Amino acid sequence: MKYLSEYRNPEVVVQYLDKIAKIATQKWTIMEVCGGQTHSLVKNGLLNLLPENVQMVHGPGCPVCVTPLHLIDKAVYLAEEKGVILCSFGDMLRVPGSKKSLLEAKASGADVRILYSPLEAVKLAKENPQKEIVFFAVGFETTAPANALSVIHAQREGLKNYSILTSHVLVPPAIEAVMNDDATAIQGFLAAGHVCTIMGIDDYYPISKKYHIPMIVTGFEPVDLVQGIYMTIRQLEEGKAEVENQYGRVVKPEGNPEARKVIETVFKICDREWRGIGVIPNSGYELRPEFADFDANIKFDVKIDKVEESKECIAGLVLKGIKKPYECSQFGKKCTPTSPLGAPMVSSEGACAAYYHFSQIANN
Amino acid sequence: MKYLSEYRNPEVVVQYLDKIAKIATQKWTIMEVCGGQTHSLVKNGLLNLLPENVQMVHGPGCPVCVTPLHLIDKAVYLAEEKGVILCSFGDMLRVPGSKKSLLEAKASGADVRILYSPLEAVKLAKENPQKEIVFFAVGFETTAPANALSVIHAQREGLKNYSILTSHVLVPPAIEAVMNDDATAIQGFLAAGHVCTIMGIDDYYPISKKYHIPMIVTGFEPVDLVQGIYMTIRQLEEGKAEVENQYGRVVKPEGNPEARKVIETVFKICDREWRGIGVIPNSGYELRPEFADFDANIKFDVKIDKVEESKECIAGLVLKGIKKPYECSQFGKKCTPTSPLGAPMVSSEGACAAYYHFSQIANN
Amino acid sequence: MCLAIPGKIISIESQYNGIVRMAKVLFGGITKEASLEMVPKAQVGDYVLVHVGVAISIVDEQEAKKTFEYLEGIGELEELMPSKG
Amino acid sequence: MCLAIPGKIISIESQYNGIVRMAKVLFGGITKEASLEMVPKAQVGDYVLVHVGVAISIVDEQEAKKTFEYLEGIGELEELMPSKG
Amino acid sequence: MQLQCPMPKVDFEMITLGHGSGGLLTNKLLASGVFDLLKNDLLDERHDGAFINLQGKTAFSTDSFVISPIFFPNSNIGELAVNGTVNDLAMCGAIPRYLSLSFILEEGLSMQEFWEVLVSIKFACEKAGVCVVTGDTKVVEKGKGDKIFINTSGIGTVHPQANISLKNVNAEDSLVISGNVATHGIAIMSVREGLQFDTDIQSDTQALNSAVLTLIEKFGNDVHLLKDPTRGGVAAVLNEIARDTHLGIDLFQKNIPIDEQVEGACEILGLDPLYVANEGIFLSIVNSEIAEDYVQLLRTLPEGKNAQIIGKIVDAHPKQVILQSSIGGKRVVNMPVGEQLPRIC
Amino acid sequence: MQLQCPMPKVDFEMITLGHGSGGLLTNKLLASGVFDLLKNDLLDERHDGAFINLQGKTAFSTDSFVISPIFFPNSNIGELAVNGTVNDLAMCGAIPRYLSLSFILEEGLSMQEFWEVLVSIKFACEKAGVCVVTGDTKVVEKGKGDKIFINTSGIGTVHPQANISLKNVNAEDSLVISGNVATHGIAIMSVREGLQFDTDIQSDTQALNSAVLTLIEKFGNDVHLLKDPTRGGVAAVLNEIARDTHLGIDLFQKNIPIDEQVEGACEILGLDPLYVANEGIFLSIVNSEIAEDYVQLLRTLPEGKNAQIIGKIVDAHPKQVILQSSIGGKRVVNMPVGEQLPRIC
Ligand code: SF4
Ligand code: SF4
Ligand SMILES: [Mg+2]
Ligand SMILES: [Mg+2]
Ligand SMILES: [Mg+2]
Ligand SMILES: [Mg+2]
Ligand SMILES: [Mg+2]
Ligand SMILES: [Mg+2]
Ligand SMILES: [Mg+2]
Ligand SMILES: [Mg+2]
Ligand SMILES: [Mg+2]
Ligand SMILES: [Mg+2]
Repeated sequence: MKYLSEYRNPEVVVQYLDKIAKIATQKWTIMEVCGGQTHSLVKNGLLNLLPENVQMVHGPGCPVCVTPLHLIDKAVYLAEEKGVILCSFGDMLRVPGSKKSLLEAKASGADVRILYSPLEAVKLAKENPQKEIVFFAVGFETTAPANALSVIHAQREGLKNYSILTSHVLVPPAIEAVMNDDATAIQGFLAAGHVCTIMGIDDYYPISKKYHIPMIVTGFEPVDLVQGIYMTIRQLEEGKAEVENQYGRVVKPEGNPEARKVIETVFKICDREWRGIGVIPNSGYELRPEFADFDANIKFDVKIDKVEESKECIAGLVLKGIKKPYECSQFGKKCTPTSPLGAPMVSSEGACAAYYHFSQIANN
Repeated sequence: MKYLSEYRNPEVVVQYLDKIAKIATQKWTIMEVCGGQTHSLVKNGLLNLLPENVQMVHGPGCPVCVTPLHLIDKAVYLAEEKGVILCSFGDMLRVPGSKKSLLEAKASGADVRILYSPLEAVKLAKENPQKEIVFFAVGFETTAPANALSVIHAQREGLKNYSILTSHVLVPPAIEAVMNDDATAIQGFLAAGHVCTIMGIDDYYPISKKYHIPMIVTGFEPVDLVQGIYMTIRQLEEGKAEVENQYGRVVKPEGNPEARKVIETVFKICDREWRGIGVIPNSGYELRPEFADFDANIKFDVKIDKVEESKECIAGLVLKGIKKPYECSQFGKKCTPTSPLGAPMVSSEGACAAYYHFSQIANN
Repeated sequence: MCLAIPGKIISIESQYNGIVRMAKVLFGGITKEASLEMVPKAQVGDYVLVHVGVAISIVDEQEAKKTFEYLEGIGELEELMPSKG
Repeated sequence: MCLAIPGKIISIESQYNGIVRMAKVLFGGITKEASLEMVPKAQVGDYVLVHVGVAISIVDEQEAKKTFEYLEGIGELEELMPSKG
Repeated sequence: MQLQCPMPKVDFEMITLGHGSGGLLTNKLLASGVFDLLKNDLLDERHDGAFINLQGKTAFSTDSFVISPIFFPNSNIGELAVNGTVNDLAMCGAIPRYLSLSFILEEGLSMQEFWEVLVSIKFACEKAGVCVVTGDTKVVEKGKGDKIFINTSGIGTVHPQANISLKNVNAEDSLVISGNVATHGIAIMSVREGLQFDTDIQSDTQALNSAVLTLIEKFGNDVHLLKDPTRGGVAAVLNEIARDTHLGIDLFQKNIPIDEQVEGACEILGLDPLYVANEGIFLSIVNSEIAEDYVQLLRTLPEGKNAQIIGKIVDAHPKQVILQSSIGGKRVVNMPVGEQLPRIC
Repeated sequence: MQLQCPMPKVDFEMITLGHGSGGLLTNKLLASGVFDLLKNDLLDERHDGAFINLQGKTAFSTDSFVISPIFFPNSNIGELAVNGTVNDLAMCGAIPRYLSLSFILEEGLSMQEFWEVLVSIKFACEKAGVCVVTGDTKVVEKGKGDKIFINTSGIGTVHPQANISLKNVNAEDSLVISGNVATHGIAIMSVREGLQFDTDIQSDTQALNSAVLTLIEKFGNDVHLLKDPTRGGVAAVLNEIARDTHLGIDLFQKNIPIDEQVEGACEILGLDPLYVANEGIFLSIVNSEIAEDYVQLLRTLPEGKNAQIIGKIVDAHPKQVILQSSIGGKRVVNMPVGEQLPRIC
């Protein structure tokens, strides 16, 4: 497939790896922010190919993982309401709430559907006028335009039975949260290419400057990742702390203005709780009051109690890159993908699950 | 079982049969009005035990069989409405409408339930407030109190989601219709014991007198039937035409006043179409205007076209006792219980089905 | 039409704040609920005829015997009509 | 996060009375629908990056080559830094 | 008896789609005790099939079980599924040996219920002397199944003295029933939604192979045909026999054994017991000369206490089953049309 | 091919509960052509089981098929159900001979659809050289099933030269795949509600017994293990082998054959092809000395055109499957947890 296969070329990867090994003179710790990058690194076995002194740390870049417990409980509650069809992306279904996951709610009879796109939820609402369709709208900036568009489509269709339960999170505040922790060891960032496709790269200049840290907007294929890592280390070796764009074929410096306009029309910035991290100010989107009719939070006034996370779970530290998953006392013991204790074990994007699934090789 | 076993005593049956043989000096043609009696006659093989000169003719006494096509179509239509649960007695489900039976509607996804009692339909309405429960209330006078009670219970419970689709038919007008046909050969009647349990026997005196015909209110067990037949023939042999009550253990001359009160509260007499016979004046019940809220005909204003019955079907002649089922050109050919052409082939009570199921022995 | 079966009332309870009497009725070893609204005088121990969940008559024990008495009576009658049979 | 895949637009049609452009996008032999509302300039033949049914970017062919050009450039650079490796 | 096999600790209470995915959850479900419970030397070593050694004439039978509710008085779908195929093999004159066991579970099924079914399967297998040697588990979405469907297929060794075939049925043969009719069907109806009634009628499901073996060893090829009158009841099975042999069958109503409670239930629901399903009885068509001895021996066995000669095969009225009613009348017992539905009429 | 067997005229368009009642409707359904269609000397003479003659080592396997939708590109549940059990027997080194066939139909199923499935079963049986010898049909209420579920159980004669067992798997053995991965699973997803996409990916379901027979006749007991990587895909099967043999498996990503369209679908849905279900391919673990010849022969067969050596068995990393990625990295290929769900992340 064009624009995919070329970026998986083993020879190019090996050449970049060679260059990395040549220029990395000391131990460097780099965080890839995005779960998709984590996934690609482990799936392609790249972690084992990097020189030992280049340490990748998996960031909080999995929107499924950082969705707080009580929001999942709320989604489960709505799914179990008579007449409600609750829809979401496949990865959201397995995440356990405080009592059960959406998949378990479905097994007990709730009408839960996996959709490829929020636009299909709007179609579903049109086809089922006697049902309430709730789309559990999770995601980073990348997914926000699609979720926002679904609301605009529903409004245009005059649908009264469509609403979204938002759990939108924003990347730059999370990066700042990571850097603000004194324990952090992060020296460079691979910024999330698809987030920047929407938002552009302007947000990163002040961060890079404030923390004096290189930030490379990076793609997701092996070649992208090794180039991004090379560019980061090169900056580090040269003592630089700049924003660079490895992923220019997709990311324009200004991002995607149409997409941002749609986001701004529908959403406004709000404080947001991140599972395992806590509330980060101005780190999420919620629906604007003009779209209150499409806000499942308002439409269904459900009181769900906040619930405590497992005490043994060190997800916060893992998500900030302070600890590796295998440093958690429960990793692979009480906490496994079939019975996750914390969010990062749930989605295959989650740092703990990624390690569990792909990186056990480290144990051999 | 007390009050059943005694009336199945073979010795008593044989003694009555003996007496019948002794007193029947010529050919006598007697109609048992009630399908339940037909069923019992054939199930117990009584028809073969009667002397040849005693001919039993099966009357129109199967409410399922006489329910007109367009009412079944209406029940099917309602069953296929979203949010409607259509309930009825088991025997009603197999009767074909002009396109399909309720059983076929159920197979295509309609919510159709078999209930033992209309009172359970009221319970269902209480348990399913978001559904509309429609009870397809067929029956003769015997079933009218139960169907009426269901409406009273629903009203008492304040239920807004319960209604009945009535197809109630009355026996005396049907008997008159049979007798008014010039072709009739009927010389005596076994009147339906359970109808009289409710209505008493007063209705029969004028009919007996008008047509100078013996009418014996008869029960359903073999001993009841042979006694009833004996009593009829004895009257015939003696030239009498009186109303007698063979079934005194259950039928009081005045009937059941409480039951009649309930019927009168809820229903009023109306003209009614009988499948295979046509409209008989004053031969049915419909809900009184005070109970319009519980009348499915009013609640769901469905226009169903009247449909023609099969031209080849001589159900009308069979139901009036003018022809025997096997005299029909389609009996056992195009018309069988798995694909009935006319109503009397449908229910196992129906005269044609009764013959098909139990009396093929006559062919040997 | 109208399948109705005699069964024995084994217990009675009130529903709808005492307005409606419901009975448990025993049919040869199985019990089923039936409304007694149509038979206000029915008591535990009585046999009632039940049709689609509603008792429609109390079976009269005296009358029940008559079918058999009638048969016995026929004999005499026939002796009075020696011309037949 | 944010699985997004480049595919080629093979046809475009209008929906909602022309307000919304929907494309059929080809991904290595399979086609799926995607909204073009976020990429108003996208034309048939363009490669777009699609995420959950919405095209979020047109892939830039010139920029796409840079990753490989960059690699070629590194060599020269290293020659400028002989102290390393 | 369930008490002897407490449910193992598992970290799920409910079957979900994942348990049928072939992955970790499927393995967890099976490892949770299914394999232990049904353990035997031959049980599928998690390969695609089991290896067995067979010699000579073999019987092979299959049935899917879809009963609702899955738990009913005295038994459940698990025991039924084992006995059903064991009995079909027994009706072939075979000694049942190996079963396959295939589940279609509806997501949402409680692990507790599944476990109870499994334990019943274990005990039913032990009682009948058969082993489950290969199996399969699928999970379907909620609303696309009905808790549990089970298929069992079975293999048995035909007894050397057995010669069971429609071809052996002759006029004058006697028709023997091993016990009361309609018991199972009515037990199920007593707990079915909309019809419930109070009763202590219990399903009579049981393995019949041991009784059949005893009879065949004694009477050999004087046993002409064996049939368990399950779906469609005695009426359906006899009609099939009459149709396929081109012979007639006379049935004597007064000999047909039926429990009083079952009869009462049939009365109020308007059902004919000849059309109601059975699970724990079988019909034998035997040489009339040995019929009395056959019934005598059958009555000494726990499965045959109420055995009766209920009819005979005749040349008259070919393809028809005719019942002599208790009062001496006759009627044709037809093939049932479809499901028997409770009547009001 | 359906054209060769037009549907017989029946007086019902739709399956109803009565068709599963064991009565007239059941008989009508079966007489409508089911028996004719699947006719063979051994087919259940409407007795409770079939009589077959078997000698020696026998394989016995069962599977229930619950696929939705029942018709999918290039095939349907009927063909799948035959091929599935035929293949499981083939994976035992057996020559498949007899099948049982058991339906659970949902009321409302159109007779037309049922007929098409039956015709596919007929042709699949003919192609694979097996006979349906016994069967069963149940009908469940609308909403308690999903159109058609099929169970097939199968009996096969183990080839005298075959010696297929986990116990024969050794370090250094080669792992051979017979064709492209993930084809069937993606073909199904392309027509599944909520995910539909346009493609001409077709299910690769096919009977593998003829190819296996050719290989076993040539390579005998150098063929150590055979497995068809159905549910859970290649990943699940290899993990089971690693777990049960206590050996490790190395997989070479660059050798794993996959169709370009299938790969594209996996990309957009975020699925790993190693975890996607297959129906028409099999894995062989063979003596490494014959591995090249094995693949050469396999490639000459229609079922094996894309055959590849994709891995080897190793002593290192016992119980683990490790993939060497195309770019030279390594990762553990775990047992899948549950159903693979499309990802956005
Ligand atoms: S391994 Fe589990 S318990 Fe430990 S940090 Fe990760 S999610 Fe939390
Ligand atoms: S046999 Fe059929 S066609 Fe003839 S009168 Fe009876 S119902 Fe009508
Ligand atoms: Mg819901
Ligand atoms: Mg409905
Ligand atoms: Mg297999
Ligand atoms: Mg069978
Ligand atoms: Mg069976
Ligand atoms: Mg299997
Ligand atoms: Mg059987
Ligand atoms: Mg199998
Ligand atoms: Mg299989
Ligand atoms: Mg069967």
